[in-house]
Amino acid sequence: MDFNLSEEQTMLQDSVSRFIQNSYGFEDRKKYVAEDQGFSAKNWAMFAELGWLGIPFAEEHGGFGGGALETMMVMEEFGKGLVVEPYLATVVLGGGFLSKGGTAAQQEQLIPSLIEGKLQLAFAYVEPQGRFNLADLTTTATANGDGFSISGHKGVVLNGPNADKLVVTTRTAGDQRDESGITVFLVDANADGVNRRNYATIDAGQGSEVTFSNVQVSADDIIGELNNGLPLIQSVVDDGLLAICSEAVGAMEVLYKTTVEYSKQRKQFDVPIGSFQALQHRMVDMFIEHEQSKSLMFLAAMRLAEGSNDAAKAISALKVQIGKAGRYVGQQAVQLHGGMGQTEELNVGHYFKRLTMISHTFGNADFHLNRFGEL
Amino acid sequence: MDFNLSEEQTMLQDSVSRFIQNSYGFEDRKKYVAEDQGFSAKNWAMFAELGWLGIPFAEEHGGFGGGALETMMVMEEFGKGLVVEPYLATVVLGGGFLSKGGTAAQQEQLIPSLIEGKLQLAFAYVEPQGRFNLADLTTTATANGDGFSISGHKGVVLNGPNADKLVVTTRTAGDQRDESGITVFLVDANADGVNRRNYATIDAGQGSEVTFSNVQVSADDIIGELNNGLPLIQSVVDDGLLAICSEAVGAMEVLYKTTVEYSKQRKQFDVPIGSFQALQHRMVDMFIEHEQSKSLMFLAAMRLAEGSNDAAKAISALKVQIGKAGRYVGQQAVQLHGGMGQTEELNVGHYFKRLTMISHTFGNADFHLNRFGEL
Amino acid sequence: MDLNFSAEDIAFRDEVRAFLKDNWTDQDRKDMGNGLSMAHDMPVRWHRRLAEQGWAAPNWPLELGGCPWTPTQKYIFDIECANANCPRLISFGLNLVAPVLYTFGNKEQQDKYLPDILSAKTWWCQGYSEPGAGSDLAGLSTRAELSEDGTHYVVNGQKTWTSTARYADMIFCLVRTDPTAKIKQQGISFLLIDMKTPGITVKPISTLDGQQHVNDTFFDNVKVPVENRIGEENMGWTYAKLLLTHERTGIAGVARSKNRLEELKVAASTEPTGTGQAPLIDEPSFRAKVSQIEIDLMALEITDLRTLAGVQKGGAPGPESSILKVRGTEIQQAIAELFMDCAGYYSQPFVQDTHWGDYEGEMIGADYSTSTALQYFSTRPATVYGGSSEVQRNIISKAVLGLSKLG
Amino acid sequence: MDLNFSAEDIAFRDEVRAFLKDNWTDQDRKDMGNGLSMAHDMPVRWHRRLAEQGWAAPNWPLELGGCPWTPTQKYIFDIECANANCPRLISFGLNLVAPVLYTFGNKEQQDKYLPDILSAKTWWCQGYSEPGAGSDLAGLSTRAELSEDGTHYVVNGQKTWTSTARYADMIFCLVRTDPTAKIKQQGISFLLIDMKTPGITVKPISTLDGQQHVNDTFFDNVKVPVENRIGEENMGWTYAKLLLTHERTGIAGVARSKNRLEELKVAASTEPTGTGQAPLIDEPSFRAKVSQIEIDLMALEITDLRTLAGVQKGGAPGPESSILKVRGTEIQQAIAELFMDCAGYYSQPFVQDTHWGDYEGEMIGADYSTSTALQYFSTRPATVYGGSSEVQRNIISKAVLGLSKLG
Repeated sequence: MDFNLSEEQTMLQDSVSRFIQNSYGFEDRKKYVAEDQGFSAKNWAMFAELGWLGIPFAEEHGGFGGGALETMMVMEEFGKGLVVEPYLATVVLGGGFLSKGGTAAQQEQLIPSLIEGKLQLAFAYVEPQGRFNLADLTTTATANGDGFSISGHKGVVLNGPNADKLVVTTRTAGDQRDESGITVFLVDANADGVNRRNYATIDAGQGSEVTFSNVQVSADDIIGELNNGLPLIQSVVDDGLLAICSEAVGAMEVLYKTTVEYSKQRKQFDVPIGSFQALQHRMVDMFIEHEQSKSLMFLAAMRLAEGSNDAAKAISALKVQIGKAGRYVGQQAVQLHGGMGQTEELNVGHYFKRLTMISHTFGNADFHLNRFGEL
Repeated sequence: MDFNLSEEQTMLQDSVSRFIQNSYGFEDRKKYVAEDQGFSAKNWAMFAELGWLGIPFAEEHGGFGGGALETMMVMEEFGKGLVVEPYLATVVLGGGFLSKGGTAAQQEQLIPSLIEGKLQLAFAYVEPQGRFNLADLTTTATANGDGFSISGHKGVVLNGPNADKLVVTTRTAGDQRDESGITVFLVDANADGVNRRNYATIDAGQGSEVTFSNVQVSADDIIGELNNGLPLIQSVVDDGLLAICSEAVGAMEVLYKTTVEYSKQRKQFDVPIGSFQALQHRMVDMFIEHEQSKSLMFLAAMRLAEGSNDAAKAISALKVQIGKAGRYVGQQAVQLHGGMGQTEELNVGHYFKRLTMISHTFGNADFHLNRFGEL
Repeated sequence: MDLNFSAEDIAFRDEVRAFLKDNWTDQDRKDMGNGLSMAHDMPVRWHRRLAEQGWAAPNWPLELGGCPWTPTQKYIFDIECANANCPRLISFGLNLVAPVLYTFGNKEQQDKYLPDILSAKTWWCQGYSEPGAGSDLAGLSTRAELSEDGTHYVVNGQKTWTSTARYADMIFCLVRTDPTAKIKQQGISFLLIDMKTPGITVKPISTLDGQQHVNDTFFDNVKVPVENRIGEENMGWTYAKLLLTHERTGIAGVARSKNRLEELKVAASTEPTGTGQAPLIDEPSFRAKVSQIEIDLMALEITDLRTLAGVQKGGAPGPESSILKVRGTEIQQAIAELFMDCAGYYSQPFVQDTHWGDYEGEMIGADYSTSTALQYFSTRPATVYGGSSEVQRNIISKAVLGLSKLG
Repeated sequence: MDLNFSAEDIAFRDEVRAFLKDNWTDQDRKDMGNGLSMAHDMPVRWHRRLAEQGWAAPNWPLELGGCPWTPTQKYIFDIECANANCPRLISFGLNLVAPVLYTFGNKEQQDKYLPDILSAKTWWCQGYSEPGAGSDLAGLSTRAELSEDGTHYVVNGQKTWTSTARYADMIFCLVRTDPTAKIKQQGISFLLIDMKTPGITVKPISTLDGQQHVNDTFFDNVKVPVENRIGEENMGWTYAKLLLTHERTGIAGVARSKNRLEELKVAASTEPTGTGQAPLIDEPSFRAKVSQIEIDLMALEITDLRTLAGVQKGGAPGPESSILKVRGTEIQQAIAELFMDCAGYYSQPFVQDTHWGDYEGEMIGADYSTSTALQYFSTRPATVYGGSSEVQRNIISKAVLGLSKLG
């Protein structure tokens, strides 16, 4: 039993942490968000240079050979800075599909350019009717000569506007909600028949509604197994859950600490509001929720890293906790900042929005409470 | 729209309220509980004399002709004193069956002696396998010559030890959980084949496990309709729900007020603990929960009194609120009284226990939240 | 005890309904968009129609344009308007400065300002809060110095959270006229200031919901005629305070929350769950949350009516009416949150155009889902503004439970 | 990072398991009854067996009878004992007075008392709380005056909540020796008092669970030899306080709560719901509550391990370990409450006989249900005793978050 990081891990964490402290102040972030892509191209190039884009990839592809623990560490630090660069979409999700399910050809062709920062990916899996069921698919890929023809509508595709390629979940056999008969395709985002309607999301991220009209792909574009894509999808989504939950842990740390600091400075009725016991106890509960979240983050990351059968259960436990804690910490931080908490001028509201976004991504707390009970 | 009581109602409320104040102090109550029956025979006789035992009965039977509002008022006051006399079992439940479903003969024979305080009743409806489903019955009444033969096991029969007669729900036709095929019988508590195992309940009340082994009853002992007893049962149980919830409202009022008073007296760290804001806000929430409960009590009583179709929904809403509020107010009252709250020496714990008892009676908050959603 | 309305009240209700049917059309409702009552110019449009009918200011004294309604009738009017999804009127003129004017203002002031408030000709905003004075309103520091000749005040300082300041003709302010007063509630005066006076600058504040309804308002040597002071100098706190516990009608927002909850049920009954089975509304944990809010709201409605009954017997609502603010806003927030839950992923896109009723393009997700996040973010301030939940609990603690401040 | 135990630790765990298998039999488990670990003489029986093995006091210094275990091994030992449903040892001697003795006591005191504590020959109780000094322990007023000849103290006053006082041979007390001290934490001394000394009266207190584990203990001119004082006069608070943040192992009660939760799942999987369908454990709202507690407990377990890892690196656990007390007790209470929910109507009978493991008669309701109410009532004090949840939150607020007291 050991909560210590390896030397290599510590170095990585330090380097991400330094970056956030030096380059991700509130004003910096505003500039990044205002750039054309909705994030800083310069930052992305630096991530590439520092090797962060290669963290989860095998060393043979030029990667760092990291796993769940490294993803956890990076995302927790990113959460502290509310990093808007699409690390989740491109590296954790898109990259996850390539490294876990990609063919040798796909890996050789794409991973190096991803690591170099030249490839943007997005994961197109949400369907309007499917809610959080990854297997509820009306997007179809129909065999068509040597290849397949994809038609359907994918919603809220994060990083959709910037993606060069889309990882698309489709139904190739069976009924709408069957667990089998699902296939994952890699689709060129600019292919004929792909249409994107782009928009901002509540957390200043980038999303798209993507429609596919008879988009032609070849059998070589399949990631993972034909008709048996669900286990791969679930595995990548579990990695994604760890990533966003780690981000939430970082965000909550900033929120509770910021609130405590604010409460020491802000005076009302001639005393700092942090001297009021009712507020003190709420800040203590924010602190406790953060600590408990961090504990489950460690547990889930270690379970994933060791490939345990309990990993999925730990992941769902973590998501439930993040749902509950993120809501409490976010709402209280806004409330305790009073009028100022309601404005875009303080960072508090932005953390709150990011936590709100995370709470619905990959299934909300109710969904994962139910999944936890069934696992 | 009018929240005023009639003159007659005001007089009744004043008289019950005076009785509680004068005769139901903490030490008085201890003595009543210690009596053989677990309550004061003298009080019961006085209730008879004051006409309280006749409140829900028609004037032609010597009753007061009261309805839901009167029951509400009496029980709210009883709740303030934690009255242990079996008003619920004998008057509200047993009496409710007689007045709503009794034959003319049953009414003439029994109501006058009930009103005179000479008849004790108990409602035997719980079965170990049935949880809160009033229709889940394994106790059977089998036709047997002119009459019926009852066999089965009824659990947690309140006032069972003192009852002269039992109101028993039985299955006379259909399957175990059918809504039809249910018949209610009036059974002599000392009849052959009736066996009672008596015990105290957590709130210092009296209960029994009652077994029936081929107990012979006649068709004249049926209350309500043969094979169609469920609507009557549900109607009396709804009255019972209003009664225990009103009691809880009275109990919560005492608890929050007692806690506020205690917090003004009790000093720790050289100041009254009632000056700590974290405790103040919790006491405010106790107050709010009581007020909200009282509002739903009024609503449910008025809906019942006017015979509205919405009455059952209002009753379930009230029970949900009482479940939530009773738990919060009870637990906080105990907590804020510190060590003293944990003892039998203060009245606080006894109110807490009564609220705990009420929370499970006739279905807990989850059960009624579900019923509310379905109605 | 009886929850039913009297025959008179039912006749009144029918009259209101008939009026609403003719004057608040389906097109108006559509223009309101997804429950976004602050959208565009809808409140102004509605205020003018009510003013024509003589119903814009039911609470005012009869002779000034009020309505001869009982508290129950006022309540019925509120409910019917909410049921018809009418916008809330902007209250700064009608309900906030007007009572101060007709209670403490002189005849000249009343004649000058009240008619134009009633007819929606002039618009007012409120200058109470300051950066350093939020929950602790009396801690304000905007300074007003009387000129040597006694003809005007010179005002310097900053007000914040001034809603609609950019559209307002006038602002009513609490300002400090005696900085040496021993108790901070003393030494405050109540001034009416023309927003066009030189030296006033308004700077919008962006809030979480992406809107810019509130502003910072700066005063730089702003000259205010002394006749624009209400009542006596240094007595402004008393005037403002006395009105704070009045006019609580509708503070619980029960009728509006009920409407929203019904809309939520409709939305959730069309929302699939990915199981191929029942829609979201029939999913046990979601349904339980909806039922719980519905029950809380039933309770609050009766608590509201009990307060009303107290007022009807005479007198202003007591401090226990803080319950209405505390629970009313909690319920609004809970409904907004459930709407987010209902929309799931489609709560995440944030496209301002699609929020408004006049948007004609294709929606993202279901019609209702587009504004769920905006609504969620814009209900957050409800527990901060107008006396935060913490302050309301302090009020109940002190004034109802008799608990003293910290020791 | 790695949650797995080392090979050494696994070997240790197996050793503990083997010992438990031989020394804590199925009959012992049965005698414990429905999780009622305080029942009858079980803790004493268990203490003696552990003492024979040399495992009664793992935390003591080695030379006095402690175990050469790492913090992880101590943790493993606790878990295994909890999993085997062993009773908690009575801690007043072993874990509360002993550390004071071996840290601050003199050689004579150590030799006189420690061996008999270890072997379970003498029993101790704790005299800290008083009627006027609960959360504010330093507010105590039991008075000890030194006799003129300096040979003994005369003690007068009252201690309360003294658990097991009726069976105890000795009591350790905080008493006021200098009532004129300016700060109330000063002027307090630490005395060891023989319970057979004339002038001591013990009066049991009935608690909500119907038990009489705690007592009022009265001192009426009780003579205590001066050599029974620990350390210096007026320094008692320092001695007591220093130990309070130590010995937090097991404070979270994770292993026991996990066991209870598993028992709850078993109970709920036998409990019908009246629908004729799945048992209670599969009813969505009940299952959701169980899952939520399970998740809270998983989190607490890791928080516990993180604290342990901190201790392993050296040093006592910091004030953030108050989390363990706060959440641990909340979880215990939540489980007890769900047991009541599970039992439904059969949580209502309260028949003391049926609660204990040696009851041979017919049960009322299911076997588990009989003690659900007792358990529920007896978990209520968990958030009051041993530093209430409010005090724990004050500690975190001050010592971790750096928030000052009320202003």
